[in-house]
Amino acid sequence: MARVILPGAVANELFGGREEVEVPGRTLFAVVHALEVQGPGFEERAEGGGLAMAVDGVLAEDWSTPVGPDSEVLVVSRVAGG
Amino acid sequence: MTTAQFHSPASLADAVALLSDLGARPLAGGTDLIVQMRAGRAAAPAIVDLKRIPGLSGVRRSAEGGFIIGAATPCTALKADAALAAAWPGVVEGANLIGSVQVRNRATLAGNLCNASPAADSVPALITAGARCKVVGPAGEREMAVADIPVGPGRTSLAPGEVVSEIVLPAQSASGADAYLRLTPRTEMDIAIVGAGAWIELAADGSCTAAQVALGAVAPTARLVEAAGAALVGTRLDEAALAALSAACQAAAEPIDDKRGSAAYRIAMAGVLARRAVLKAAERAAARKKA
Amino acid sequence: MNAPTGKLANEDGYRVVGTRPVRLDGVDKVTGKAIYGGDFVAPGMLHGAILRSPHAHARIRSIDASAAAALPGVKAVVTGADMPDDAALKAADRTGDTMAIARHSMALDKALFDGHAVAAVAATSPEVAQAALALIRVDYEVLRPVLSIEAALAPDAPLLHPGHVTRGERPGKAEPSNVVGVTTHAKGDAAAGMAQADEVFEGTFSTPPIHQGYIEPHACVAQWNADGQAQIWASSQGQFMIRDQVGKILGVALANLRVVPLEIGGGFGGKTRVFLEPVAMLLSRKAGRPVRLAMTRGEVFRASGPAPGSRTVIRMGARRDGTITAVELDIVLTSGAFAHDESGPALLSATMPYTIENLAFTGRAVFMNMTTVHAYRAPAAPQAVFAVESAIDELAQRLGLDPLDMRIRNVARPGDPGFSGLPLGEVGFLEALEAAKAHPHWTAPLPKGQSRGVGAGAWGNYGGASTAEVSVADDGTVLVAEGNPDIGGSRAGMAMMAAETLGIDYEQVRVIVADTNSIGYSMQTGGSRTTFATGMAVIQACEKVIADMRHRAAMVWGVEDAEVDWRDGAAWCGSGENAGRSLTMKAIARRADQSGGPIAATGALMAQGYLPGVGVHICDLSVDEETGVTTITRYTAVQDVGKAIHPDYVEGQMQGGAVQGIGWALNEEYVWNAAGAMDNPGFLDYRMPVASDLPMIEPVMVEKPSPVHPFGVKGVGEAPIVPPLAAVANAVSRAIGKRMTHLPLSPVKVQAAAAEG
Amino acid sequence: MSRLHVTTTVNGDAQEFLCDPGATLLDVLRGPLGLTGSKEGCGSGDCGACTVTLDGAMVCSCLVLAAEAEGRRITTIEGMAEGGELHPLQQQFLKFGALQCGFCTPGVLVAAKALLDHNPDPTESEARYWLAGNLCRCTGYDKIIRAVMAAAAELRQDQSSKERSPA
Repeated sequence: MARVILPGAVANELFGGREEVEVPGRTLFAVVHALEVQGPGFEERAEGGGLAMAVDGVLAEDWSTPVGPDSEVLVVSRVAGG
Repeated sequence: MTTAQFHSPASLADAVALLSDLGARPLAGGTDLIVQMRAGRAAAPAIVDLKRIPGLSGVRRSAEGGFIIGAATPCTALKADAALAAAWPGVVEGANLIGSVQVRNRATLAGNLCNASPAADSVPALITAGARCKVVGPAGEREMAVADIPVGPGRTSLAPGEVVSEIVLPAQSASGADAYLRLTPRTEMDIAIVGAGAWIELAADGSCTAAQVALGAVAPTARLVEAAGAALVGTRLDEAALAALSAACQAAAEPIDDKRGSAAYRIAMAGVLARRAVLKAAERAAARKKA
Repeated sequence: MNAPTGKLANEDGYRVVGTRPVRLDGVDKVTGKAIYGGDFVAPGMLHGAILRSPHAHARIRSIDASAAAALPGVKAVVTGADMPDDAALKAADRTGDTMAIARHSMALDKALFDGHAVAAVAATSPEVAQAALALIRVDYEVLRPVLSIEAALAPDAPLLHPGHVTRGERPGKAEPSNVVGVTTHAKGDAAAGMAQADEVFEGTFSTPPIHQGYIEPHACVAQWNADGQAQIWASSQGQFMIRDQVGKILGVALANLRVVPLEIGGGFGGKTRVFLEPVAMLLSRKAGRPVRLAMTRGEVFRASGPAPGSRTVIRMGARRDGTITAVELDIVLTSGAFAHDESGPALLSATMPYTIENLAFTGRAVFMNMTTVHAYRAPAAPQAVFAVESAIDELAQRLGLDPLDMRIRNVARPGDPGFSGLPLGEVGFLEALEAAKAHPHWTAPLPKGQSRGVGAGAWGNYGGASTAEVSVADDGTVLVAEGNPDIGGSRAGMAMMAAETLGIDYEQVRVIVADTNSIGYSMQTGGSRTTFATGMAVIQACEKVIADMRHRAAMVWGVEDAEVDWRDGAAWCGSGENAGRSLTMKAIARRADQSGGPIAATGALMAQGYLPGVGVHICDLSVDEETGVTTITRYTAVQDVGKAIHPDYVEGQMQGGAVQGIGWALNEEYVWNAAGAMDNPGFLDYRMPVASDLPMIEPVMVEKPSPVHPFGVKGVGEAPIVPPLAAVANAVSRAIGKRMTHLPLSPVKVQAAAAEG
Repeated sequence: MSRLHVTTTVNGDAQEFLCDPGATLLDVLRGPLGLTGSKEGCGSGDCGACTVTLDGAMVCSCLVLAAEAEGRRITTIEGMAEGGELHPLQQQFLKFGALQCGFCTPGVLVAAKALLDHNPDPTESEARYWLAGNLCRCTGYDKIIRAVMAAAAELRQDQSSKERSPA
């Protein structure tokens, strides 16, 4: 089960305020799918580019990135510019 | 912008005839009129272009040694006239602060005057110069002081069908000079938050023999402040005299609050700018005395 | 899908990168041939016009456009009812952005800002279109407008969107309000950190909404045919962005929506969303003919996407040695009529150049009866950084420290934890601060009556999706097609990166910005991403072309590909009887058909590893304390640019961003009358800097290359607007001995402050 | 509303057009005459992007009525290069990177040429005040002024060499 750390706003809006969530998944695709089950709307936000994810401290745009059983997935809110 | 007719008469008489039907507007530079037409702030069913009337463009010397400026003369032409610029630097610099070079290649003194904006840059110096203007209309010609043309924001004392054909500046006195200053957030392309014109005449001993001070943008029209001029006459423009000048100007100012500045700020600046304009005019007058 | 490797054409440095060639689209632009949004004409084109609400807040009871529709020459009339309904827009995307953009482009049942579109017509001439607007009757029920942050937050404030619940609020706490969303960020223990401080500064700062000020008003032509296929010709920061947004709003399949990019007359973030295109499409479908819609300058001010106004309360504690122990920051940004919450980027950027142990940030955006705000060059960073850099300057003065030294003391270095907690990459914050300190301007004696201010500021930049296609013509010349509108010379940059990678001359490469049916997806031009991300895609495509040409040469020489080297635009044989021989691109391309067919390759990738840009600006100015007029006398802009591909256009970004910041600091602001109508919707009373207001802006490029980009590129477009607000305000504050906290620093404000003493 | 028939000269070519009495010169240049090089940035004479010359004087074409063009000589950006040869100002603007988006560039170039025709050796301040009527939001004006000064020097040099060896 990977440990997922969520930014405050996303935690409040989609995950009932829980800023840390445990989800199964051996790739980010699987983790995102699992997060969608617990927090509907997460997948659309992540796909839209509004959220980025780092696995064990390394930002990963590619969701095929492997996620280990005790990996930490940090969800970061992303900002597009002007 | 429903303008139905455009005329460019070849004589003043034709122009007056065309202007007498309701709603016809004279066009000289057009840099105020066309902006207002496009923005729907001015209805102009008929336009009468004055620029093809011979004699209305250009600067001529008057018999008394003054200057006659045709109503269709663009501001940049005033700067190009060396004699005028030397005699009345304040009038010329006021006219050449309007808008940009593009605007000043079109805008005219008569247009700036008749648009009757309280903040018109050329009017305070025209007033302190004692300028007069020739008005032509259905009832013939008459002469009047420039100061009497504007009566309120956007309103003049001209009767329907009347148009200003010339602006006449008197000869400059041997030891007199004028100046115009304005306060704007930008160095160009701006509208005066406060404007101040001054004409000063100095005696041989440097004391002030005559003075006229006028303010822009602090009342419904540009305004001569007699008390301000009077406070200088007979003095050597010392601190006390200048303080009295400032106080007189602040007292005469009845500005509004608007997007460009607060009333309080305009009152304060009326004093500051008038003082600076007087000193600049005095400096020029002193220089003329020596030259 | 891996990032390109990219090799130096030769080891001792670059041949093309770093030089200053003339841009490819230059001749068209200096001769007036370039086609911008309002210049394009389609056969049979009609002229559209939009009727806009004169009220800032009103219910639309009814619209009677029958007289307008009957006017000879009028070919189509649309209102909000012609737009898809709420359900369809909500289904398009749950974030609500599509609904917000659609309803901003055309009101449905409520006018929420002065200038809000309520109806539109298409006619055979602009004059007929204007006449038709005058015949449209709208029955408004005028409501009380909300015109300030205070009014929006007042308990009895009218709710602009009654159903809206604050996003990001803790569960159970969220109830209907004008607060669009709330974002928080905490690190360490702010209260404890504040207690350790020897000096604490507390202040409230504010900035008004201001506009990007692009000189080209929005304009487009749309053609929606009966078979459902559509074309849009428009100037924007991204033709793919237009396709996405219009496709979602109107439910058009993306392949049916070809968007052709015209030249763009400035955007600065303000053209990263659609305003006119959905309405022009609806008009075109009804009329069966192409329709041009363009905004007047007044419409741009009243109804496009200005930058949000802000109110920031900040507390900052520092020890005697200048170490900042804690920062508490609460920022409220205006969102305008619809949701556009920039509190996220505000918190992200606030203290980006620094590593500070204890932070407690809160950011909110509030609805207001004003046009919906949108991105403006490093969105929300200038507002937040204005407060932070002013606080640092104030503390430096109180602690008797050199303001640059104090900033250097707190600088964030590579490996420090960034905002997200992830370690920072090869950021150049320290290098930029040291370069500013070493610059002659910093130690030049100040002429009498002048004062000097400094400000720093960074922007995170971005990478993202880009596609580029490179093909080699028979004569060996190279064609690059990419998808990013060229606002500031990026075509030249792409050609230079292609030429450098291929080892050929810049003049042998031509670049076009392709329409959405001619090239793969590219995220729009914005976020300072284009030279970084699209550059990578161009380089990747060039590398594939090189591999292909090496293979073809290997076939000619009968050797393995690995035996063939690529250097100076040619293949070189490394072994066998042909060792030492070479084949130029021209020679290979001429016989392309005989070696497998046309030579072309596509680079498509998600550019990662982007690094933030940072600017440090030094501003000298004089203040006429009697009148409050400020005159900028000297200005130096230092910036870590990674590696400048085309230095002219990197310098241009630094100079343009600095001057936009100077305008923001000194004179630019939205002014409304009591009824909520904009009072200065024009370039006279919305005062942007003119040429005679400014000295030369000296650019100083610090080149700490990015290890991720083949040529070391970092984004440069947005960072330069972040420092100037504080640099100017710090200089004015020092000049009059009073901390100036409310922009703009107009003569009226500065004179009043100086008079208070 | 009867339309007016106007004959004028644009960039040396005789031109005729019909226009409404209230139409501006800018509307006609961009519409019937198809010269879209002059741009509308504001329509109120505050940005200079529509600058042309009218009988040799630079003006905002959005503040000139098309009917006023009767019998006058107009030059626009499209007339600045002679045949394929760019004017020194156009060349220096490209060399210095004195444009980014390029939307203000036509107006700035027409104004800069009018400056150098009027004053072949302007100071930086004179150039800045002359060009104050042309708003630019991308460049911060720095490279525009440097390009104008470089073109002025080049033109003065050409002029003096022409005087030394008249063709």
